[in-house]
Amino acid sequence: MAELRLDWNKVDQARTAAAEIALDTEETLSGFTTVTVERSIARLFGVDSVDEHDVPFSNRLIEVLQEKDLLGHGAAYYIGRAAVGQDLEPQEFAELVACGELDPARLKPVDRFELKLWIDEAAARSMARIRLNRLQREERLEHYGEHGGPLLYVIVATGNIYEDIVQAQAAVKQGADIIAVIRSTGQSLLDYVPYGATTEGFGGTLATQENFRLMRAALDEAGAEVGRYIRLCNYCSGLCMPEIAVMGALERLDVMLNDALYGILFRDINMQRTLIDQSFSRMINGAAGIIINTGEDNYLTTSDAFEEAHTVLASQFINEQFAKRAGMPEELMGLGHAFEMDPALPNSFVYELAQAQMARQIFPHAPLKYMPPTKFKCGNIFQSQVQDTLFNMVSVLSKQNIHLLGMITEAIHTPFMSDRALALENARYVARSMSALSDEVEIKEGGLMEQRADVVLDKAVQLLQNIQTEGMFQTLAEGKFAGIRRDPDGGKGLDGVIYQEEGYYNPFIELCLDEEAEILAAFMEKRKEAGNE
Amino acid sequence: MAELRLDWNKVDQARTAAAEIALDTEETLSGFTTVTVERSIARLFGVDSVDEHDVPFSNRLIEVLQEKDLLGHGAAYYIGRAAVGQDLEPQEFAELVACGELDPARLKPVDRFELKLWIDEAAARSMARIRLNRLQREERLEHYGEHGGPLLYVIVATGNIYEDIVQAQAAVKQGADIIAVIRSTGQSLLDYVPYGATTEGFGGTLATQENFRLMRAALDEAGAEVGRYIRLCNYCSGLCMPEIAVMGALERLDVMLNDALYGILFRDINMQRTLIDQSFSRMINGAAGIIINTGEDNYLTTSDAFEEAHTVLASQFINEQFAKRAGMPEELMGLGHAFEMDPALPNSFVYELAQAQMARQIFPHAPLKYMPPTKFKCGNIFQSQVQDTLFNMVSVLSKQNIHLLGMITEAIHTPFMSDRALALENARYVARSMSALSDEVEIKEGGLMEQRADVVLDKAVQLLQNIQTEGMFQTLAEGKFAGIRRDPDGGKGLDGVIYQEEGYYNPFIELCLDEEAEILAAFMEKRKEAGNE
Amino acid sequence: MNKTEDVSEMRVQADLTRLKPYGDTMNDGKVQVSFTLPVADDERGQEAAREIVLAMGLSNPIITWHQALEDNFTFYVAYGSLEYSINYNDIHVETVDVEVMTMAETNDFIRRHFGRKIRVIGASTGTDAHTVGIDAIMNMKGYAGHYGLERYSMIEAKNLGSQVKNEDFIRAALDFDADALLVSQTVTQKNIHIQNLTELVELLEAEGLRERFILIIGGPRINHELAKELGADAGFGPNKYADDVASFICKELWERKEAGL
Amino acid sequence: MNKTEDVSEMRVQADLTRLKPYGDTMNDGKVQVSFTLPVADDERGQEAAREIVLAMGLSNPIITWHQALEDNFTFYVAYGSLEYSINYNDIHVETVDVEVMTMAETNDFIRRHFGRKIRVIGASTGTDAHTVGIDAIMNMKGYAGHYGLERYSMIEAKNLGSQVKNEDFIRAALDFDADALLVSQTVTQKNIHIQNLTELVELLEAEGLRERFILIIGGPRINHELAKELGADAGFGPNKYADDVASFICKELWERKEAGL
Ligand code: B12
Ligand code: B12
Ligand SMILES: Cc1ncc(COP(=O)(O)O)c(C=O)c1O
Ligand SMILES: Cc1ncc(COP(=O)(O)O)c(C=O)c1O
Repeated sequence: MAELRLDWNKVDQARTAAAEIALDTEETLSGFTTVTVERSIARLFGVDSVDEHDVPFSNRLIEVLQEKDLLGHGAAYYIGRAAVGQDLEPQEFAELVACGELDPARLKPVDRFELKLWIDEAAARSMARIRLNRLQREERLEHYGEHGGPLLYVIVATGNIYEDIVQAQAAVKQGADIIAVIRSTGQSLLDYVPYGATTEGFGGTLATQENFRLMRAALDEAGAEVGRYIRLCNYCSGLCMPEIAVMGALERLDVMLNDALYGILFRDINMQRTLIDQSFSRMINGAAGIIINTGEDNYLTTSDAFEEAHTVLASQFINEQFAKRAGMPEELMGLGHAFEMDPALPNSFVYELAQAQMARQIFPHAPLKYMPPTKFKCGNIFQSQVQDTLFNMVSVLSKQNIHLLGMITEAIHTPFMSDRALALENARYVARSMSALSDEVEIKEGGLMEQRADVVLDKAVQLLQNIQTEGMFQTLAEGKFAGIRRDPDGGKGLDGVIYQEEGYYNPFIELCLDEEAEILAAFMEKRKEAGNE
Repeated sequence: MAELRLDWNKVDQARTAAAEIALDTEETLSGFTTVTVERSIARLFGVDSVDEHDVPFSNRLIEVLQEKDLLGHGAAYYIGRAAVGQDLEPQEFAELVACGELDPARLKPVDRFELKLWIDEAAARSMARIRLNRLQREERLEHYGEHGGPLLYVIVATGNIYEDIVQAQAAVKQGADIIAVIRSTGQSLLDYVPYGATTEGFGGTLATQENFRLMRAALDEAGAEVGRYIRLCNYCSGLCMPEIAVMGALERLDVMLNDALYGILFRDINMQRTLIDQSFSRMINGAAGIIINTGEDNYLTTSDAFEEAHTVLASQFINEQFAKRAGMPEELMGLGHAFEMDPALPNSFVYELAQAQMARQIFPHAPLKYMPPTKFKCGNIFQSQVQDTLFNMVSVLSKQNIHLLGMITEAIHTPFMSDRALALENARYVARSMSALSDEVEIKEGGLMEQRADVVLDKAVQLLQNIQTEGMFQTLAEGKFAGIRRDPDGGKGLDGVIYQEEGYYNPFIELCLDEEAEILAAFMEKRKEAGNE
Repeated sequence: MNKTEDVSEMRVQADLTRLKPYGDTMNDGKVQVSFTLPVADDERGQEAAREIVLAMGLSNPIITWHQALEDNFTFYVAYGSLEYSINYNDIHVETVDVEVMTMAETNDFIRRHFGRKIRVIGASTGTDAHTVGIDAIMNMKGYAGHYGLERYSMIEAKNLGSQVKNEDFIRAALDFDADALLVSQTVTQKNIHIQNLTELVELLEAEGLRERFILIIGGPRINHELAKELGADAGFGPNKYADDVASFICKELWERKEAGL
Repeated sequence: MNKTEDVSEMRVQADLTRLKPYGDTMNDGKVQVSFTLPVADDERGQEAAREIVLAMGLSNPIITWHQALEDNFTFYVAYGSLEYSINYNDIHVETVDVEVMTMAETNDFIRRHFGRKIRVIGASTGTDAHTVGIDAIMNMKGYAGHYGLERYSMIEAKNLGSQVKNEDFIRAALDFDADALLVSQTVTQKNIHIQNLTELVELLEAEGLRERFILIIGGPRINHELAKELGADAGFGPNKYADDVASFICKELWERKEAGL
């Protein structure tokens, strides 16, 4: 579609304010780590599996460290000391600590230089595995090629990973490009990650590393059959953001929901906790070449989609800057937005189109994730199909990248196998029937669409500048997003925020940022090539 | 929507060729009348009801005249003679002739001047009733006002007029503007019009005058409840075009299907018969202020919609010229077209939009009738809803006037009450959600859409010029429309074509043409006023 | 125009003692169904689908659509005529039977009958994080043009938000000295809402608190009938708003007061 | 990657002897239904709808949608779990059981086995005016990439078009000395196609002509099973094309020749 004439000055203002906000926030939190960051480190060193009460050893180890007030030195430090000084594998170490046979406070002293060497080498080995997954993904994408159109994204959510696999494989045959396994209700509030293959869940399936592995294999299998690379998606957000990011990196997930603010607003997770967690989880995601999906759609399901459109844009800018600070290239920033206006609103389609096109232009390299109508879906599955058709159109016209499919039964249940098939058929028909339309029409200068984009941009700038002045914490306390107020010291998980002691060390940060710098270079290279063609 | 840049020279060429074709065809047929034209005249004079075998007295009378080789003088002549010479009401006369008690060849001789006077006066009285209906319609339209958007047109087709009424009234409550009662399969091949209220039919309900009356009353009732004037539609086409036009005029129908070529092509009715019949039926339609709907959609359900698009345009030009010759103002010419491309065709939406917009621009004052997808509908009612949504969009974007709603069960059965409600909901949502869109976008110069319009226009010109050279009869014989070949002397109903004797007189022609001239003047007046506002 | 009456007279009438679905003709029994079978998409599958439709009591089934979802899963759309009928006259449903008052009337009612503010506490409980429903009822701005309870001058409303444990909810209700509890439940898969609501009622009963509060539940799959079954005082589903709830609370409190409870 | 097998092994298996619909979990029995009831849109109507769904053998019915179509007509969408199952292993269907030949193979077969052109006549009969189906089978250009019979060099094909009376059709077939009759029927409301096809078979039998022709019927609601029931030799529905029909005719004629008929 010919472009909207946007006020690029305002775009710059918004971006600058967001950068300041991200910098300011991270500086405030720079001296802290969290229990889940440390558990992630333990996992990266190989701590795995659960004890007899199904508690992960990573939790057991970090709990002990926290109880004994040792955690401020970081998990890497103790794991390294056990390895260097007592020749203990990280897993052995964790198990010994868990059963009380070893007191981490009483590890043999070791040479500081030797310790650092061990830690860095072990970390590098761990990162190599992640890097291998990234290369495998790239190889497969190279091998199969990509179809160019928006990636069709559907969810599975039976609660049973084996049923999920049946659903997912069927969806692949019907044309899905991305399969997201929705998490069971409430998992985001667990301060540990469940273990093993699971067959029970409500409204979704537990995110476990084994479930990731099973689904990955199933999608590789189905993808081979249809000759496409099928992307697997799961969720980082919650109390375990970085841990799940690690699991995703280890099992070659391709897309992960990861929003800087989601947990705070929608799960009442403490803001300090989430803001620290999101940073490290994004470093891992980035190193693994995983596209993140941010959750701006949630503002619109909670508040009015017409009135609160600017909060989506403001949040996209903030997510962009946090991701940038975690070293991510734009090409991995799947910023979210949604088609959620009340169908009763006259010209809703026109406004939705204007906003989608605006997002497309403001974040030209981001693989935008566009979410379907959900809130105003009702039990009338036939009318629901119409809503999804209009949504599919806007997506095609404004050239979105990650296109999450609406389901006719959105207001009823998590999708049946047939719901997904019908949704894929809808989306593919719309895309096929109007693939050229976007380039066949031009937007009227100063018309309703440009006016709409301008209003939204304007309000977003105001909001961002406001946040810049007041600070992130204050803004969240005042309920500026989705009308939800959060106290800086309230919410779940604050007790998992840990002050870093002198000498605290997390070897993965540097590795990740290096990794990401490389990715970025590679992307820029590719883009240049593409430009030259 | 900003306009397509069309080659208006080509449009003129097409129109000129079509005018020649219509003139040439009518000249060839000018010395003839048909049995149904004469039956219409009898009906206009008041001949009604049926004999003991359910044969209408109009048929009985005209049959006797034909058998006795008297019909060349026209029905008016004998009816007038019976009235003037023997003081017989037309109905009495018909009944006496039917039962053999009166031989029309032996009517008392009458004064020629007195005869003409009686005929003209009786005809004028009859036309006054029709004129009253027209005024009633105008009054009601004035009273209720119009909503401005496309008129939403749905069908009822239960076979039982009383069930039809239930369906129709429900549809009105759901937002329908036009109710069409679909005729029972095969009625168009009956050389008489059935009588009375009927409760059986296949794929539709018999068109009878009583059914018209019942439905008219039902729609007036429902319309009063919702505060809108509800238009009633039925079919002229078939072996009884002018008779049904008369019935429609008498019962205040508002829209009637009436195509110059439909009966020939799709019902294998003799071409001379249909071409004579259509002319008189359109005069009556025009006098009654009834919008005609032409049947170009049928070309596309029979042949390929992408390849044969130009036949639709060519036929629209021909229908326009035949209607013009019957005295109709453009404002009553509901020329037909349809959204019937194969959903498998890439960019089908773009082509459909281009064609719909083209029709809109070429016939700017015609209340275009836009038909929904039908041929590529299948038993998947969910996908069917998607097809209808795209169709609804094209209609809104290209500002069609009479919008016939697609049904999710198109491939299954004539609509259920719920099918119609869902269709109306779909259309209204689409219209509401993008009412301004058409004016918000512009069409790319020289793009796919303009190219498509150009190709279609070009081929239509060629076809019309070809017909102009070869003549209508030859063209139909060669299968140039929908691939269907028809012999000038083949098909049904040729034996109902009658050579006019010297002195043949049909008093209604002049009355109608006068009437129509008046309507035209009134329309022009209104248009001027609207322009001044 | 004076013949209009015929139309209504001839109007086709339903036989309510033998009520059947309606397609386009009274008593045609027409029903649309769709489902998937875990079988291949072939003639045998279509026959299986036909038999499934027959098993539902639908005569003259037509399979209008069959589509492979996977090698061994096929989706069908079908139509048929239901052979069974039900007696509509025998149906009695429990509905919330209160005249709905406006916000002003409610405030007035409370002022006159209780002379104090009524205290209402609400939450989306258990693991359920859907707040839009409870917000619609409670928040100042309300929903779909109906102001929420927070705007009622004679109601003290406290909204705890989402994912509130049943225990915490009861504790908060006691702290707040609530008259009425409002519980919202949206996730219903595997009947998790039934489990959660049953647990709440049991907890209240165990602590001898059940009679202390008016217990009202709501959500997209809740209706009054179900609420009563679960042991609540009332249930509200879609298209119910603060005014419905407030009116019920008023009437119920008044009745209890009258009864000296 | 070598663990991929687990996936297939763990794959959830259907029990074909107790086949049930499938929503997202094996044997969940999920079925979607929609229908209209001639009652008002209120709680009682919803309960009536629930009972209708129960009457279909669907447990745990949820009425997900209700919408007034008129004062006394309400549309419902519902979901439920079918309690019945069927035995898939018991299902046997009659299908046209011929290997489908290409146009070239068919021509070759006719040349070799009959040494003459085969004569086929077709029409859409009765009041039915739908020709696209019969044209798809017969016309030169065919349909969906399958050439029609007119293009077969060893077939003489005559298409009478639409609305051909059964009597006229039989007369034309005799005049044409046809080997096979092709009849298309599209309008099926009130089973008009059954009436019309039955009449055709009866007429043929009455005139002692039934065995003289191969009788093939087709249309959107025709399948082989129904065709046999009605007394035709074969029936073809959607997604069948000239090659299917030509192959069947060849095989049938050949068998009759072999049998010395
Ligand atoms: C918005 C939404 C969300 C938002 C919620 C945002 C928020 N702040 O609430 C987000 C995106 C966060 C979300 C998340 C999830 N959701 Co959700 N979500 C929806 C959605 C789209 C709309 C719900 C809604 O807001 N409706 C509007 C309100 C106004 O309607 P209502 O709740 O019915 O309320 C009315 C009445 O019921 C009544 N009422 C409601 N409560 C009460 C209480 C009282 C006391 C009274 C008197 C009345 C009353 O009054 C209201 C006004 O009339 C629905 C689908 C749909 N269209 O219904 C899915 C849906 C409810 N979600 C679903 C699921 C599964 C989830 C997840 C569990 C998925 C996952 N695994 O991640 C998560 C997790 C949430 C959790 N832990 O519970 C499923 C539930 C399936 C089922 N039947 O169990 C649905 C149906 C979608 C689907 N098809 O899968 N969701
Ligand atoms: C096109 C069409 C028309 C066109 C027909 C043009 C023409 N030249 O044929 C027009 C507009 C004229 C028309 C008119 C009517 N139609 Co019509 N029409 C359709 C439509 C949209 C498509 C049919 C079609 O062409 N399908 C494509 C062909 C290729 O498919 P097919 O016929 O199934 O053929 C395939 C197979 O079945 C098989 N096959 C078919 N015949 C044969 C024969 C043999 C021997 C063999 C071997 C195979 C075979 O091979 C083909 C290729 O695979 C359908 C709705 C739909 N989408 O199905 C309604 C539909 C069939 N029509 C319908 C009706 C009611 C009518 C009318 C009676 C309405 C009226 N009262 O005016 C009229 C009158 C016609 C009459 N007297 O019969 C109804 C029938 C309802 C019912 N179940 O009884 C339908 C379902 C629409 C609806 N929902 O109301 N129609
Ligand atoms: C960014 C993000 N994270 C997580 C979730 C869901 O997570 P939870 O498991 O907390 O329901 C969503 C849901 O929409 C989301 O947008
Ligand atoms: C112009 C016209 N007339 C008549 C008909 C239907 O008439 P019949 O009764 O012949 O089927 C149609 C059907 O689409 C039509 O387009």
